[in-house]
Parts: sequence; C-alpha cells; structure tokens
Amino acid sequence: MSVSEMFIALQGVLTADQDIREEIRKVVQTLEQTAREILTVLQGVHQGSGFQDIPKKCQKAREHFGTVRTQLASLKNKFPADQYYRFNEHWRFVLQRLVFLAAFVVYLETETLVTREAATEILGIESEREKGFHLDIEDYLSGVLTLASELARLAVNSVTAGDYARPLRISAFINELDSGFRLLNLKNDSLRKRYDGLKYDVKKIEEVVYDLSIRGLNKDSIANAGGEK
Amino acid sequence: MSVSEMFIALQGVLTADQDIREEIRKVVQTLEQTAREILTVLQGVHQGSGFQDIPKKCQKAREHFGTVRTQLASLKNKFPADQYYRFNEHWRFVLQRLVFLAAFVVYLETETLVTREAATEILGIESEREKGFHLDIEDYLSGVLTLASELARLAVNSVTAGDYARPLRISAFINELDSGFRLLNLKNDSLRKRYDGLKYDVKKIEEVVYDLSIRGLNKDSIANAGGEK
Amino acid sequence: MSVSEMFIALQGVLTADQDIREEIRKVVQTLEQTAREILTVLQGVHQGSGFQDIPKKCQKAREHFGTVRTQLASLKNKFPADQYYRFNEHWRFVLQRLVFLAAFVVYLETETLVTREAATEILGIESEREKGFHLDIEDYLSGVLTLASELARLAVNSVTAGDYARPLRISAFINELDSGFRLLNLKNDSLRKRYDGLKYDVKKIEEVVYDLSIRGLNKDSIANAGGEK
Amino acid sequence: MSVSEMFIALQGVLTADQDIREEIRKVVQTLEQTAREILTVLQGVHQGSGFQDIPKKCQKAREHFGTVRTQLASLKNKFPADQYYRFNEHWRFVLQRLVFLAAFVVYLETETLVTREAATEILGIESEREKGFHLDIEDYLSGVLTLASELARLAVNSVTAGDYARPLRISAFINELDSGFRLLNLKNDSLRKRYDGLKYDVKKIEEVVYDLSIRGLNKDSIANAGGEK
Amino acid sequence: MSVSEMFIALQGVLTADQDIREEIRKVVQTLEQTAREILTVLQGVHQGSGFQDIPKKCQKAREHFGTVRTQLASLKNKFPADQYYRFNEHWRFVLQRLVFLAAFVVYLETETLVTREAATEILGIESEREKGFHLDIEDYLSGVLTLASELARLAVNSVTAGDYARPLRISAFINELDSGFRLLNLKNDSLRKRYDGLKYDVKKIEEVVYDLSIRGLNKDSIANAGGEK
Amino acid sequence: MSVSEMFIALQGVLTADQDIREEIRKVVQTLEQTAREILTVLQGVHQGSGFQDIPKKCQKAREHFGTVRTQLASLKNKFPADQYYRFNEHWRFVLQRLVFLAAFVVYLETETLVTREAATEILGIESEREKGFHLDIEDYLSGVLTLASELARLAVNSVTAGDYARPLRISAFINELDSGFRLLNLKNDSLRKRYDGLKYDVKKIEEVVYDLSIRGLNKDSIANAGGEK
Amino acid sequence: GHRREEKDSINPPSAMTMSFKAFQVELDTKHDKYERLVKLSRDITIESKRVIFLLHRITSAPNGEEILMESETKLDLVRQKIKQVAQELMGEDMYQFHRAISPGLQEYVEAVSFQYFIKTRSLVSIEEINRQLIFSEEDKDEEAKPSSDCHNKQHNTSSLKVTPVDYLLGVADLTGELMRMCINSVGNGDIDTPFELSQFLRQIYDGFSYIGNTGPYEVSKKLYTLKQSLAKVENACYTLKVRGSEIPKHMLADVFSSKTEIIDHEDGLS
Amino acid sequence: GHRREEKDSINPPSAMTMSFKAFQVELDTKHDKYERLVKLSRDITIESKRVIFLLHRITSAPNGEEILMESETKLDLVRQKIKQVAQELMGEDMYQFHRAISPGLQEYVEAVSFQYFIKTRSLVSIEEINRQLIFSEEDKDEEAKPSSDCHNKQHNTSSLKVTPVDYLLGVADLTGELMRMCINSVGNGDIDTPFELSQFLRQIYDGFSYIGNTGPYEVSKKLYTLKQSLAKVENACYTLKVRGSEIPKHMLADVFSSKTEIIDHEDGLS
Ligand SMILES: [Mn+2]
Ligand SMILES: [Mn+2]
Repeated sequence: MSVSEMFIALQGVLTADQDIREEIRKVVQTLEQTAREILTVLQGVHQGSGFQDIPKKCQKAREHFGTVRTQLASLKNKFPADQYYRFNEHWRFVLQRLVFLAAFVVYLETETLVTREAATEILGIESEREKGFHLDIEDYLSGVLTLASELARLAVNSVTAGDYARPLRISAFINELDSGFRLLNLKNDSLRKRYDGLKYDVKKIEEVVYDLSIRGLNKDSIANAGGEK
Repeated sequence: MSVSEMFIALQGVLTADQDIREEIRKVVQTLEQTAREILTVLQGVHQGSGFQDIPKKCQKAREHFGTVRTQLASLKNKFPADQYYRFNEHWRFVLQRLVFLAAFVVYLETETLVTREAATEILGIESEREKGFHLDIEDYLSGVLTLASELARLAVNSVTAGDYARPLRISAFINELDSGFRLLNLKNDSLRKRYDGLKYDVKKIEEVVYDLSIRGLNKDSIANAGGEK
Repeated sequence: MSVSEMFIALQGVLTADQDIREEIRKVVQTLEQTAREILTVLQGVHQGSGFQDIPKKCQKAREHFGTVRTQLASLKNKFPADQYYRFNEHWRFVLQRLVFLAAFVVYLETETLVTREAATEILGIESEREKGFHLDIEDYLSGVLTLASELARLAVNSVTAGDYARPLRISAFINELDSGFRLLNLKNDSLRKRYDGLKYDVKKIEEVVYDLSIRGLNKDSIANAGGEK
Repeated sequence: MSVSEMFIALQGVLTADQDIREEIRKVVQTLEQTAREILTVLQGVHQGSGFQDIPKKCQKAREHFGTVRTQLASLKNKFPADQYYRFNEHWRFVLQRLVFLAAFVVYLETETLVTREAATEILGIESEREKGFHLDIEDYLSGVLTLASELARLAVNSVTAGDYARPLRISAFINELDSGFRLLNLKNDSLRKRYDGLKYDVKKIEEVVYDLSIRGLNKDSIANAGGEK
Repeated sequence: MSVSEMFIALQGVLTADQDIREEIRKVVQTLEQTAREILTVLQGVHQGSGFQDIPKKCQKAREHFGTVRTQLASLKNKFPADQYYRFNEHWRFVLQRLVFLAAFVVYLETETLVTREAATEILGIESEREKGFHLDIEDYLSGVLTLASELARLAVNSVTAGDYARPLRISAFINELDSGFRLLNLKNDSLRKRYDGLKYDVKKIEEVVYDLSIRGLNKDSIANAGGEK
Repeated sequence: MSVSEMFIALQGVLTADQDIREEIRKVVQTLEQTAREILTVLQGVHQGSGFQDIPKKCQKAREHFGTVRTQLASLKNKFPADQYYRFNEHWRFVLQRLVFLAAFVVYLETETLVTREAATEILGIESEREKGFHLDIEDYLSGVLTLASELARLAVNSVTAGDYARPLRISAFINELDSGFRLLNLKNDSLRKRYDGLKYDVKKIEEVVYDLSIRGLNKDSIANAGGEK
Repeated sequence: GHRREEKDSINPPSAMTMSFKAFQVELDTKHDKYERLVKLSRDITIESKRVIFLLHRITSAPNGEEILMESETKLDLVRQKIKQVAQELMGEDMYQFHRAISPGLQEYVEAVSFQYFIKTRSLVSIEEINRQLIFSEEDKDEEAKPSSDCHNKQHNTSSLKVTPVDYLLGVADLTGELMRMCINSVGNGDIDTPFELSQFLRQIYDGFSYIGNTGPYEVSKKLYTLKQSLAKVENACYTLKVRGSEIPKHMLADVFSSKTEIIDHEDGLS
Repeated sequence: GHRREEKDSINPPSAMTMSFKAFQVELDTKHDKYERLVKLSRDITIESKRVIFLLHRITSAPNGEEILMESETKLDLVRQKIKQVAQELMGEDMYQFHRAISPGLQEYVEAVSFQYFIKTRSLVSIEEINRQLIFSEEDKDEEAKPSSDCHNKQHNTSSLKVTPVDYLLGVADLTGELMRMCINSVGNGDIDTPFELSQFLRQIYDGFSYIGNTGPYEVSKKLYTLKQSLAKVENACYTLKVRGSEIPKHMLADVFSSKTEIIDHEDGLS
C-alpha cells in the first residue's frame, strides 16, 4: 500500500468521525433548545403568581421531558455504544442541565431528592455505565448542586409570595443534601469548586429561616410543614 | 434509600474510579521511562559516529519495545475495555511518543513509513478500535509528524557526517508524506497545528538538498541513493 | 565524574524527593477524611435539635482528634524535620482546617478562644518552630478566622432555635477577636484578604443582636448571658 | 492571657518575620546587582572583538564572584538555618542566575560542565542540604539550561567572529548535556518546560556545525578542536 | 555619551525612583499603624457602653491626628512636590482611610459632613493641588463613602444600645449625602464601585428607621433628636 | 409587544444568523477542499521533474478554478449582499489562500503579479465592494504575501533542479513586490505580521542569487532569463 | 500621509508601484475613517453614561419631569453624534467598521432603554430604537467632522441600525442600572418600584435564559452579572415583604409619611 | 453636562449640595481633559507609526535624503500634537494624566529614535528628545483643541518631558524596527548595515540587561522580544559571514554589482 493510498484510507475514517460529531452536535442543539424551554416553564415558579400552579408547571415540564427522551434516544444512536467517553464532551453540559431540570421537577412535585436512577428514567437513559448511554455520577451531582442554588432562590421568592412554610422545608432538604455531599471525597476539579458554592446556598436559606423565626412567622408554618410533607 | 445512604454508595463508585486512575498513572510512568530509554538509543544516529551502526541501534530499540509491549499489556488491564476514552488523556502523550519511536526505527531500518497496523504490532496493541486497546488515528498521525521533524534534523546531521545521499532520500520520503497529509481534512485542533509545522520540515530538507546541489555534492549521491534503496 | 554519572546521581536525589511527596500526599488524604468527619459531627449544632447536646458532640469530636494526632505523627515522620517549609504546601490547607475545628470545639465547650499552644496540643504537634512539626502563626490565624464565620452562622441559627442569649455572647467574643486582629500588621497576602472578611461576620452578628434588641428579645437574655458564662 | 495580650504576642512574632524578609530582600537586591554586572562582563564575549580576551573577562567575573560570596554569606545570616525553604522564594531566581553565570565562566575557562559541588564553591555555599545554605538540584539544573541557550548564541557569534572551531566543541558539549538530561525523570513543572527548550538549542548548534561542514570550514577546525581541548 | 553610559544614567534614575518609593512605603506603614490606632479608639462607639463617652473618644482620636500630621509632613518631603501623582498609589489607600477617620470624628462631634478643606486641615495637608501635598477629590469622596458604611453600622448599634434618636439623624444625613453623590458623573473606576455600595447603606438605615417607626419608637425621639444636638 | 415576545423574536434573528453561518461553513469546506487540490497540483513544480510541465500544471489548476467560481457563486447567495463584513471571518482564510493560488498560477504563466482585478476575475467575484461579493484589499495583499514565500521556496528548488535563471527572475520580481509593500502603512494586525515575513523571503532569495553569483552560475542565465520569458 | 506621489523616483513608476500607491491611499483612508469612528464611539459612550447618571437623580429629586426632559435633550445630542457615524458609514458596509462603533452603540442602547423604562415601565424594542436613528439632512450641523475630508453628501436621510447583538448587550447592561434603581428606591422609602422592577427584571432574565447560548459569547458572558442583579432585586423585595409582615398593611402609609416628616425636620440642621 | 445649577430645587440648596455641585464640575472637567488627551495620544501614535513606515522605505529607495526630510516634516506635525498635549497639561501635574498620553509618547520616542539612528547611527538621548519638546508660543496654531473650553493662555513656552520609563519602552520597541531594517538590508544586498546594527543592538541589549528588573514590569516584559530581535540580527550576520567564507573578500564588490545589474535589467519587464 502506497503512502497516498494509506492516507486516503485514513481520511475515510476521519470523515466518518467528523460526520458523527456533526450529527451529535445537531441533536445536542435540539436538546439545548428543549432544556431552555423547560427552564422557562419552571422559572415561572419564582413569580409571585407562580406558586399556585406549580403542579401545572410540573405537568408541562414533564411533557417536555417526553421530547427530551426522544432526542436522547436519537443521540445514543449517533455513535457506537462503547465510545460514550469519546464524544461525551459534546453533551456533558446539557446533560447536567437536564439532570438539574429533572431534579427541580421532582423536588417541586414531592420535595425529595431525585435519585440517580429516577433521573435516568426521566431522561430515558441507562442508570448503569455497562448498559449503554448512561448518566455519570459527576454529571448527576453537578445537576443536584444547581438545584441547591435554585432552591435558595426559591426560598427567597417564596417569602415574597407570602409562603412562609416552604423555606423551612427547603432548609431541611438542603441540610440533608449538604450532609450527603460531606460524605464524598471530591477531587480538586470543577465539581469540587461547585460544591464549595453549596455552603453559600445553605447559609442563604438559614438566613431566610432566621428572618421568619425572629418575626414569629415560622410558628404555624412549622405545623403546616410537618403536615404537608 | 436515604440521601445519606445514596451518597455513601456514590462515594464507593468515586473511590473505585480514583483508584483506577492512580494505577494507570503508575504504569504510564514506567512507559515514559522506557520511551526515554529508546529515545536515548536512537538519538545516537545524529552523532557523527552513529551512522555506521544504525542497524545495531535499531536492534537495541526493538528489544526495548518488548518491555513496552509488556507495559501496555499491563495498562490495558487496569480499566474496563469500553472506557478507553474515559481515561485516554493519561496515556495519550506517551502513546504518541511511542508511535514516533516505532516509526523512527522502521524508517531507519527500511526508509519507509510505518503503517498504523505495523505500529500497533510493534506496540502490541490492537489496530482496530472495536478489538480493545487500540491506536487512534490522531495519535498515529501525531507520532508520524514527530518523525518528520526528526528526519529534518537527521538530514542536517547526515551532511555533517559526510553522508550526502541520505538527505536526498529523506527529501523524497518527506515529500510523499506531505502529499499524504494534504489528502486529509484536519479539524482546527492540536493535530492541525502540528501539521502546520510539517511545511517547515519540508522546507528545511529542501534547503539541505539545495546546499548540496549548488556545491555539486549531490552528483554521485543520486546514483547511490537509487542503489541503496 | 562524567556528565552522565553526575546526572544519574542527580536523578537518585530527584526520585527520593518525589517518593517523599507521594507519601505525604497519602497521609494528607487521610487527614482530610478525618477533618470532614469532625466537621460533620460539629455541623449538627446548627440544627434546631443540635443545641441540646453540644457537649456530646464536642466529646465525639475530641475522639476524632485522637485519630488526627496519630495521622499528624505519621506525617511528620515522612520527611526530615528541617524541611518543613519545603513540603508544607501539601498540608497547609488541611492544617488550617484542623485548627478551625479545634477552635470550634474549644469555643463550644468554653466560649473562649483556643490559644495557639492549646491548638497544637489538641493536634499533637509542636507550638514552637524550633521543636519540629509546628503550627505557623498564619495557619493558626487562618483557622481562627474560619471560626469567626462559623460563629456568625451559629448566631443566626441560635435565634432560629430560640436561643436568644447566645448571639449576645458571640457578639462580645467576636468583638474581642476583631480588636485582637486590629493589633496585627498583616501583609497584603491571603491572610489579609481573609481578615477583610471578618468585618462582615462582625456586622452580621451585630445585626442579629439588633434584631433581638428592637424586638425586646434580648432583655432577660442579658441576665442569662452573664449568668451562663 | 487575654485575647488582646495574645495578639500582641503574635504581632511580635509577625514583626520579627517581616523584618527578616525585609533584610533578605535587601541582600537579594545587591546580589541581583552583582549578577547583572557579571552578566555585562561575560556578554562581552559575543562581541566580535570579545573572543581574544575571554580569559581576562573570566578573570574579571571571578572577582565579582568574590562579592557574590560575601553577599551570600551575609544572606545566610539573615535567618535561622533550618528555615531555608521558608524564605527561599526570595533568592531562588537570583541563585539560578548565579549558577548560570558560574557555569558560563567555568565553560569559558575549561569547556567543561561545572559540577554542582564546583558551583557551590564558586558561590561560597554548601553543596549538601544538611550543612546549611545550599544549592537545590532544581536550581542547579535550571542554571545549566540557561547555559545551553547562551552557548547556542555563542556558537553563532563565534562563526561571525571567524572562530570556526568553537561551534564544533560546543556541539559536543551540548550533546553530552542533552544525554545527561534524558536520564532525568522531570515532573511537569517549570524545569520540565525549560528542559523542553534544550532541544532547540541542540538543533541550532547542529545547524551551525552543518553550515560549517558543507563549506568545508570544519576541516582544520577539527584538528584544532582536538588540540585545544 | 555612549549607549552604555546612557543606560547607566537611566538605571541611576530608576534606582533613585525605587529609593523614593522605599522611603514612602516606610512612612506609609507608620501612617497605617496610626490609622489603625485611631480606628480602635473610634470603634468603641459601636459597643453598648461606648455611647456615653463619644466626646472623650473624639478627643483621643484628635490627639492621634497630631501624629498623623507629623507623619504626613514627613511623607511630603520624600519626593518632589510636583510629582504627587507619580507616587500617590502608595498613600492613596491610607489617605482615604484617614479621611474617613477624620470625617467620622467630625460627624461624631457635630453630625455634619467634614468639608474637603476641613479634612485637609485635620490632616495638615493642602486643599489645593497647586499648593503642594493635597487631598485628591476622589480620595476625599472615597473616605466619605466609608463614613456612610460606618454610619449604617452605627445606626444598627445605636438601636441595640437603646438610642433611638440617632438612627433618625443618621438617616437624614445619609440621605443628603446620597443626593450629593448622585450629582456626580463617575467613571467606571474604584470610586464608582464604592459609590455603588452607598445605596445599600442608605437602604440599611432606612430599614432601621422603618423598624423604629412601626414600633412607634421614633415618636419622642424626634423631640430628643432636636434637643440632644 | 411583550418582553417575552421580543426575546422570542430576537432569538429568531440569532438562530437565522447561525443557520446562515452553518450554510456558509459548509460551502467554505468545499472551497477548502478545492483549494487543497489546486495546491497539490501546483506543488509539483517544486519537484525536480516538475519544471518541465509547468504549463500543463497551470492548465489543470485553471480547470479547478472553474469549480472555485461555482462554489463562490454559491457562497455569495448564502447571506444578504450588504453584510459581507458580518460574515467574512468564515471565508477570509480560504479566500486568501485562493488568491495565493491564483497569483501562483498567474506568476507561473507570465511571471507577473496578478492584479486585484485579475484575481477577482479568476475567482469569479467582484473587484469593488459596491458591486457585491468582492475581494477585500487585505485579503488580496495577504494572498500575495503567501506567493512571496512560495517563490522563495521555488528559487531554492529551481537551483536543485538545475534551473539557474529562474531565481534571478524571482529576485527581480520579489524586490519590486517588496518596494510596493513598503509604500503601505499597515496596522498592527495579521497582515502586518505576515508582511514582516516578506523580508525573510527577500533575504532567502538574495542568498540564492548570491550563491549563484559567486559560482558564476548567473552569467549565461541572464541572457537565458531574458530569452525564456 | 500620502502626498509624495510624484517626487520620489526619477524613472516612471512601474504598474506594480502604481497599484501599491493606490493601495496605500485606500488603506490610509480606511484606517482614518476607522479612527474617526472610534473617537465618535468614545464620545457616544461618555455622553450616554452621563445620561444614565442623570436619570438616577430622578428617585431623589422631586422634579422627575424636568430631568426626563433634560435627558431627552442630552440623548438628542448623542443622536447627533450617531448621525455623524451614520454619515461616515453612508455607502459603506457598516459591519466593516462595527468593532469601532459597537461599544458606543451598546452604551446608547443602555441609556435610551433606561429612559424608556422610567417613562413607560416597559422595554424599548430594537425597532423603536432604530426608528430614532433615521436622520434627515435638514438640520445640518456645522461643527461636525472637522478632521474628515468633508465629502459633501447631498442625501436626504442617513440612518444607522443597532444590531440585535448590540441591542442585547445594551439591555443586559440596563439590568445593572435597574438593580441600582431598585436599591435606591428601597432606600428612599419607595416600596412599589422594587416589586415592579423585580417583575420586569425577571422577564428580561427569562428572556436571556431563553436565548441561552444561542447568541454570541459576549451575550452569554453577561448572564452571570444579570443573574446577580436579579438576585439583588429579589432579595430587596424579600426584605420589604418580610419586614412588612410585622405591621398590618393599613399602617404603612402612616409609617412612611412620618418618616418623611423626620427627614424634612432634619434637613434644616446640616 | 453641568448647566442645571439653579433650576432643580425650589429651596435654596444646602451647603453639602453646593459642594457636590462643585465636585461635579471638577470631576467632569478632569474627565473631559483626560479624554481629550487620550484622543491626542491616539493621533500621536498613528502618525508616529506612519513615520516609521516611511523611514523603512529608505533602504529600498535611492532618495534617502528626501525621505529623511519628509520624516522630519511629519515629525514636526507630531510635535505639534504633543504641543497641544503640553498646553493641556500646563499648570497640571503631568503624572495625573500620564496613563492617557504614555502610549503616544512611547511611539513618538520609537519614531524619533529610529530617524535619529538612521541619520547618526547612534542612540538619541532622552535629553535630546525632551529638548525638542519645548515649544514657544509664537507659531500659534488655530485649529488646536476645537472641543476644549479654550482658556486662552498667554505663556511664552510650554513643554513636555518624556519620562525615563516611556523613553525606555520606546527604545525597546525601536529594537524591533532595527531588526526589520537589518533583514531588509540583507535582502537588499547591503552587507555593512547588518553588522553595524548588530553592534548597536547588542549595546542596547546589554543596556537593558544591566537595568534588568530594577525598572518597572513593563520594561522587563519587553526583554524577551528584545532578545529575539537581537538573535535575528546576530543570525543574519552569521549567515553573511558564513556565506562570505566561500569566496575571497576582494570578489564581493564584483558579486554585488553584477546582482544590481540583474535587478536593473529585470526592472523594466513587469
Ligand atoms: Mn451601566
Ligand atoms: Mn514598532
């Protein structure tokens, strides 16, 4: 085989690879669009009026997740299953974002932490690496940390909207999350840096609870909080 | 499952992952050591006296490649086969270096370009991605580009050593290589940047040939060049 | 001695050095793990129910400090005593963290500032540089500043837990600390930057006290505060 | 002891420390001045006319090294011997520079590589860490790498000045140095990066030798080179 | 004049410049020390007991300003009078701090804003650039902004100390100050950033006043406020 | 129009913009492919045997330019005619390359510099901005500078191929080009940087001419040079 | 820089030299124009910033109308500068000089949209902004372009279009000013404005998140600051709500009027 | 920006308000001056750069004297701009506005020292440069400062001093131009200039290494580029020497004259 024949063969492989990446990029763009739409729906809960119809918003978000599942299904067909890590830089960011959105919906619905398994179900992907297109732990955790920030914001806006019970429940939830993260031994990477931000969320929510407590606004709320949960 | 139980489980996975990386790093260090030793053997060809015993040097390098094969065999056992791309940042650099060394040996022996298949055989790894621990095209090409630089240097030092025929043969070889690369449609990545350096190697070698030509030192060499090959 | 012999000798020294660093890193990792465990124990005081059993938590933290002492004893054997500053970048961060934890325990127990000597005793290291593995002033002060932030948070959560006297005592303590720091002439380094944060802790605590005052919640507390101390 | 008394005591220590640093900085400034003067003397060898009186220049540089020894002797008295690594950031850079200058003088005088021991003698410091103010391997190697660059420049300027033998000797020297460095297993730090530059010096000198060879200018030089050495 | 003589002359100028800076730095350090002492005196007003003896504290601070004047007199002799802006980076920070302290004293004494002229008198410097060492307008304004923050804190602590009239007076003062600052067109520099903080001070004081109002605690205070002054 | 409608409209615009860019990128890729093919054809002139059939190579290149014209015609339809400079980053690089190739063909054919107008004709685009898709002056000049480098290389290889007249003609051509470029006042942009390279090309060619001169190889060539043209 | 056409060579210049002389003129002309535009852009930036400072004086001053009028006058002056830009760009592809003028235009968008918000409590559209940047030639200004080579144009109108990206970047910066306005309002006892602002800012924030990273990098880069501004406004509203919880709603008016009294009372003292 | 002194308040403004109004005027005046200086500095930079380009034409053109004269005229124009700067700074502490004008002054030093080197083959001193920046008021220029509030000054002379650091930074950049000139010379068959340049550059390099890091950071930062320029020049001299070794010295003149012939011969073709 001459050098030139050899390089023609190599170019064939390179082209195939570039085509795959192009395909992946396209699907990822549609995923990003859907993710942004879900975000727009869920951000409505911060509006004063948004607290009434949380269920409806969750419902609507759930519908969008149908689209997400279709898009992710399409994504996983774009490349050989065992080359997940060859291409995952392309979808990593949007996947973390989708985990956050799934976690947010689940929290709004049940005030619990979405498990990794539950998150993968919502997204229609595998929970275990061996089975195919899956959700890495780091990506799951990253999405969960975004949820923590969002809940800190929600605690503030709940009070503005006159809902004094919610911050107390958020506080309990976030404390549990914080304890959970303290069990992890994170490397000095981007996840570690994001985790360092969690303590600001914890503090912010504690201050909201404090503001309510000192004004006695947590009194009946506590009863409610217990009851509602 | 409580949040805390969940995080304990997650930590288990994270730890396993870190252990794998630690293991990989250790093997990669031994590979780097061997690569450095092969390089020292082959560097000898640049020195005046080194031109006589090229075959002996190649022989010695070939022996070191036995060690490389053992070390790479050990490396591929350190992680699940389908997670090659999850960890390949750790060995990428040394693998490219080893491809260069293999290509250099092959060139010195036969004055031909090592094929990707031949390179993988020397390294004792797979030539196809599907079969396991393999050699990516990009890494192969990267090693080949390092060879080009080395040959530009060899052309210069051949003249110093009084071997006026070798630069002409190197020139023909590098021109073929350059044509080959021009068949590729490279992305704007690190490989592309390295390829941009190839033209300087080509030019350097052309200037060596020019220096010989204008002084008439290429005359008998041409005949020799044909004969030797 | 030939150049090559010389470099072989040099490599021997370099390898020894790298081995030391590797050993140090490993011990530091176990220290970080223990530190995280102590933190988890002490974090409990911020929760509503946590205020009752502070002594028990301190007790438990004290036990963990036994482990810390063993680990630090192991650390100091990893390198020659007079090369403390050659390697201290590796353990600086965790040492500051451990000082904070020691200072937190001491505060919770006695509402006083741990002295540098007391801190070194808890950690089982030397208080004076000349005697061996010691605690630098900067690291001590850094740990103390972390305590200040933690106390600002504790003041907030005390109110939530209905303990209106504690913030007043914290306020007095932090004011004394602030005066102390004002006696120092800090350089423009990271410690100075951290010290600049102290004023926010002071202010935060003053605002908590203000909130109690304007609502008359500090009235009987003052009497109590005096009595409790 | 009250908090305020404690902090006054701490400030005492901090002040003492700052005074030490101030003293060190002053001596280091004088060292830098002397180093610059030595450099000015030695840079004269690059001038066409500078090749005749190399011995005189070396002589003059040697005198300056007397000043260096006095200054370094003063430096080591500024701080406790076992805190070398606490303060060495202050003099590290100038020490590397001085090693380079010593290595340059030794090369110009004898065309050999200054050993670490010889370098420490010229500087009047210890060769072993245990004995006091010493020269770290990394700093020694860093100075040697600077020498390599300087010699590449010297090879070029030798030719301009009509000295065709010197580049050949420099070439042999630098090749030996390169082999030496290949025996080292450098970490990915600044020294490694500087070492990566060595190959450019090697190549530059090879090209000078090439230019001489192809014009037959190395013929009598070789004889001379052997004789002079 | 030869090139080398020219550079020796230039280095002379640069060295002279650095000597001046060194001298300036030393004086600035003593100024910082004095500023810290004045601050410690004045910080007393924030503590409960501190409200009685404000005049005495001001008196004591005034004495320290005698030292400041001596130190500033020394400072202005360290450099040519017409090169104020060449070196002012060195003393800018401490000068702003001293303006703040002077403004704080004046406020505590008369509850008015120190004018630029009055500030320069207290510091013993010129009010106009043409006359010599003067107070830059940005530095004056910066010091005034620090006063605003301090007053916000004072308003909070006044309430704690049971002085309900003072916050109202502070509120009036700070509102006028705010109106004044709004007249300025600032560049995007550090002053602008500091000015952005003013609105938070205004907000904080407004909140204190509000807290007093809804509890009717401002009613008799108004009368008192007039009377006390 | 509501805020949300406004943003939906804006996103529409942004998406449309991206779609245009995507379309442009695709055409640009085909252009790059064609450019690479033309280059491969023309590269042949550097090889020994390539000097005979320059006309045939030019002929073949001219045919490829037909494809280029079609592709550029397609490109100009991808975006609004009056927004050339909005998107030109995408095709700038390839356009400069094509100008170089056109200039190379023209030089090989007639040994003259392609004019801007002639270049636009070869590429099938406009010579003036007002008329539509045109050739920016900087892009034209940049292509011409690439020609200069190529001619320096050609001068070297001409000698190797035994054509001693061509370097002299190239020398005259490139000198005139250099004079032309010196008339320009360039900004500190990429063109300036590329122009800085021209002097090295001029120098290289001057060295070739010198080498020929001292060997008397330019003597009859002069006559030939005139004759050949 | 190009007046040695004939004198530097005795031989007639070659064709190549001739064309390079033409290139010299072309490049110099372009660079000079670019430089004039940079200077105009700087002026536009500075004056727009001053308009923004002026508008912030409204919350404290009782004379809002007067300030609005003054800001209108000042914005007209800025538009005169933009008109000069438009004249420079007449017949050009504006994107060729976009980098020179973009900073100024963004700051203008910020100023104009701030004024518009104060007047109408809504977001000015890009269409509305561009409508104001169509200039007729009747009001010919004399002092314009002293340094340019004054090619007397006799067109009827000139115009300039702010690009969508410039508009977005200007609006992103607007949110910083709105945040400042919000905190100022709280400090001045105005409790309605903060809630209005938080609604409005949330809409803009939602708009930007909807666009996300489909826009250019500069837009995505501002998202973080935007989010922080929103948080500051939301926190301010939160505080207002929480503290408002301590008294019955109907007392509020009373509280604030008494506060105003205090201030008036104190005003005479200083 | 400051013409609403009286109208925005019915009550007489307080003392505090009065002083802030004065501050407003003071700050605006200063910022306006700063901005005018930035613009002048940009002009000085651009015109100095063009002088440098002009001077590079000497190696190729036979009319060196003519170009030198033209460069002198152009530098006089630059000095007129610097005079405007000097007038703006009259009575000021120039260091207050140094950041605005420093880039322009550095580029001027580069241009002037380049011209000086070409004329005298030596380094212009900072004293010499500053001597040329003392301006008498006799040649009063009319078009200066159109936008400033023209406070008619009647001083006899104005002057500006380039600081040692500006001088050093300008000279550091000069070395880049000298390197270009060196390579150009080689390309034009001038074999003396490169050796002269390498001597000269080495002196400047030695000078800068002598100063080392005692100067400000900006100076040390340029050392690397300076070293590279020197290397390029030394390499060029090396090549000249090495290739010169192949023929006896006395042949050189012959070689180059024949080369000149060729060029002349070819010149008519294109
Ligand atoms: Mn703004
Ligand atoms: Mn320059």
